Amino acid sequence: MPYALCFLLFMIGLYCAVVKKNMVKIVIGLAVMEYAVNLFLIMLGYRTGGAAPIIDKTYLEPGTTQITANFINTSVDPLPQALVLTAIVISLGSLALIISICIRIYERYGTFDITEIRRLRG
Amino acid sequence: MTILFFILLIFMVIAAIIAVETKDLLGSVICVGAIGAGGSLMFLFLRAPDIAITQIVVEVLGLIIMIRATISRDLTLITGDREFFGTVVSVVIIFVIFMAGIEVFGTLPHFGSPKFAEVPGSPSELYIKNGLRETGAANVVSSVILDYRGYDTLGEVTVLFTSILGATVILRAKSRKLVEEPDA
Amino acid sequence: MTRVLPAFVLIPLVMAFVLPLFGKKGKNAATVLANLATITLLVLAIACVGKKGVYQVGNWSISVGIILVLDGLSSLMLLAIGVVSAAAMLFSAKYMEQYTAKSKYLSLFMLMVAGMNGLVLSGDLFNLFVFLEIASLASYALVGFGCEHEELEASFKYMVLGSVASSFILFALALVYGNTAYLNMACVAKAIQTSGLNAGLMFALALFIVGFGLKSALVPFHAWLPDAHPSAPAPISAMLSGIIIKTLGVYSLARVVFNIFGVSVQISWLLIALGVLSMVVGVFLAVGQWDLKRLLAYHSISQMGYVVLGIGIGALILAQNGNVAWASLAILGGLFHLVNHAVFKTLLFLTSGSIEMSTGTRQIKALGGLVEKLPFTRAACTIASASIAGVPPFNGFWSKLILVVAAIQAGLFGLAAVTVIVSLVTLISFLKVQRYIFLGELPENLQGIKENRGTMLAAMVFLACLCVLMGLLVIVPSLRESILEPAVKVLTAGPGYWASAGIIKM
Amino acid sequence: MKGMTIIVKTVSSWVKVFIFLFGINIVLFGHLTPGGGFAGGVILAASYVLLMLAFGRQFVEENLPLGLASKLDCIGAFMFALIAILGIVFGGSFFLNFLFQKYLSGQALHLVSAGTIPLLNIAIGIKVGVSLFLVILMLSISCKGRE
Repeated sequence: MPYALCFLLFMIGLYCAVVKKNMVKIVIGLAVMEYAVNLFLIMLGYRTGGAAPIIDKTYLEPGTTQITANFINTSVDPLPQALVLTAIVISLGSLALIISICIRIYERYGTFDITEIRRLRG
Repeated sequence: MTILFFILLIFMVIAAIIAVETKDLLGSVICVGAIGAGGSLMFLFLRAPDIAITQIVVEVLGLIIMIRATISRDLTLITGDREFFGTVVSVVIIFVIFMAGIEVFGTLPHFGSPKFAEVPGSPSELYIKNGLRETGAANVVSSVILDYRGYDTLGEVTVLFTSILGATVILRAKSRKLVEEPDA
Repeated sequence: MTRVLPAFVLIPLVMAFVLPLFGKKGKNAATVLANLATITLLVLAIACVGKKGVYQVGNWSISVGIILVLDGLSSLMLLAIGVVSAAAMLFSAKYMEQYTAKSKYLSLFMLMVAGMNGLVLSGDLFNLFVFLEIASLASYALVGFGCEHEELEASFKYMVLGSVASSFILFALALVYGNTAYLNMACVAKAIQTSGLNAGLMFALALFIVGFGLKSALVPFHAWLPDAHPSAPAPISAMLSGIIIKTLGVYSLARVVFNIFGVSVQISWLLIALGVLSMVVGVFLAVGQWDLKRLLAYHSISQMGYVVLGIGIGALILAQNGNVAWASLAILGGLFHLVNHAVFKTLLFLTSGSIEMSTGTRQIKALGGLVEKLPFTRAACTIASASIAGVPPFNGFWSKLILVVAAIQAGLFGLAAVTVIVSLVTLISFLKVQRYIFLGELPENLQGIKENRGTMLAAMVFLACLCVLMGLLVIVPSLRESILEPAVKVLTAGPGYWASAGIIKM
Repeated sequence: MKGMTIIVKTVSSWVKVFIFLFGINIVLFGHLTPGGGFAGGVILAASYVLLMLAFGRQFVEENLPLGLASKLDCIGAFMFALIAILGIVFGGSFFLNFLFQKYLSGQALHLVSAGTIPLLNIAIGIKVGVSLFLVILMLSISCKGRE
């Protein structure tokens, strides 16, 4: 069920990107889609009552660098977290690029309305 | 705990709906900030503190970037959708995808019991077991992004580099040389 | 040989990081360096032909770390990327003098090459996504490089659809991870083979097909291509049409469908339907165009249809457990057409750039009689047009012939007929181009134009020679066995490929 | 853009030091505690963005000129790639954590541990900080500079 809510968020983003005609709204839609995907990935790795995948002294056998079984059995999945870290930075990069394109289009056309920006016909 | 996730998720969905449907562009951008903040809290409760920190700081900078785009512009209210027929078709398609997607989540393991725990020898399990011994980093996420999967991170640095270079190129003042002009 | 694999990514990446430091003064040095880099990559790609290997990044074992895989298919793609990028870079040395910020252009170009090389070598799903994003972001920025109205608009449209596609791919990837707990392609394929396809994985496959379909502009998803490709500077149009849509779209699609999920009858018919739709719609939209680059862009859609059709027919035969030799023939046709299209479409876009630079326009009706003024461009354009229309003995003829034969062998006579008809319409469309641009009367305002010689011409001659000679790739058995057949074998091996290549144990 | 009132300027000139130090802390301890190069880099960028909002664009450009910033951007990315390449030179494999495997194995939970990971974190911190600062500067130039 939490997955479904996450998917709903994804679909709201898709709806916004496909249907709206204000360019900033389209960008917002894309951003919402990316949030949803990131959240979904992290949720896939969650363990009920789990621990963050960061080792501190309490998770080490005393005096050694051996990890306790407790940590191995409760830690949440670190791999999706690494992926999401990458995905967040990628989405920030594409946000910067698309916003600069928007600003430039605004400079040229004086509007954010994509139905008025129509020199090209697909 | 689960009830907290539901509250946060519903908060995010409501913020998303407001962000999509509100007429005020600045308000809409601020609602995106609300989604991001909700997401960050969610990451924190999902035991991903690295992501929570990154998400909140990236959110702040992303908001500054987006507000830069909208503020001091002539905020004529551009509301409404594209032509009616296209809207209806897209809504129907999105609804169909949504209904198909809902069915799909039954195949995933239940929320709170990740798949990697069921698969013996899965990479995540090995990261947790051997991360400290093989890389020396106490933060397992750090050892994954910078050692086991460092190549991905090289790609990620490159993505950021590409987008910044792209933004510089797009925002440059003059794009074509005039014929007479000497090398500028 | 596997030791050089990181060089395919590192050379362009390091170049990309270093080139912006040259700035305005060192522009010429930067151009020379960039050309050297692309030529080095081409040489490396030629050296890698017929080799196989796995490179474990950081010496981590296969499922834990990331692996780079060199096999027949990726070495074929590396070769195509090498040829197209070397030619386009040579061409841009002169052509890009019209624009400012050349060193940044070179850097973005190298990033695009790095993204594509990394993508074809990657043996890990998430890594594939990261490199796909590098190549996509670089191409979004390059489409808008001119910063004029149309260019920015096309760039915006391209970027929105591209970002939606990327989100789809990432979501599909998350579903795959959630169902298998692996990201490595080999391990995912193994996990799927043991557990079978469930509804979640089918949905992920559908999302992958939509995502990669958007990236490769197959027909229901083609809206961005006719805007984006003509708006870019000519060498970038050549890169986009020549290789980007193939690497980001068709290569990834084939890799995911064949080697990870395995083919099924429904998926094969879906691929065939996408291919036929693209072929027919693309070519009929192209016939009515009077803007040269737009016409070429629509033909790209149509020709990509051929590639997907070939792969789809192969998948159908494989899924029905038919004769593997026939399936191989169909896939061979598709892949061979992919390489051919990379060469002749690059050449066509470069000639269009040459015409535009000489005359200042790309409207077909405003041109005419250029045969005396631009003799070499005309010759190159004629060769490329003959290739794309499937006139023997140029390369396009051979791949289309193989596709028709494969369709007939599979019993799909209707498809064979459609292939031939689309090819005829393509011929008509390019006869129009020849007639209006090079024959007829020279307009008054174009009396004083000159042809651009030098590096631009060298790039065109190089590609024109390839167009003539590439038929040898299927005719000479030793060349066929070393270049095309290993690539076909990778796809026909299906999800069991990873085990048969010794990458993982079953 | 001349900047804001004296109150904002005074407060932000104090606060920026703490934000900057916090960013450095996050970068350096990325391999032990939550955080790392990305989060820390973004915080470093945020301290400069705060200065830019409070004092105006010219002030920031005097401290960190645009040309230098774009060079640092390239250098940060290049450093990251270089550390990866050093893995080939010293250990024979791309992205090998050669420092850890040769010199530092057995160290755990110390600042100097984990081999190349802290170095990579620093490289990413520089790269991310500078490039995000750069993009906001570029956007504000294009917003304000051409009116």
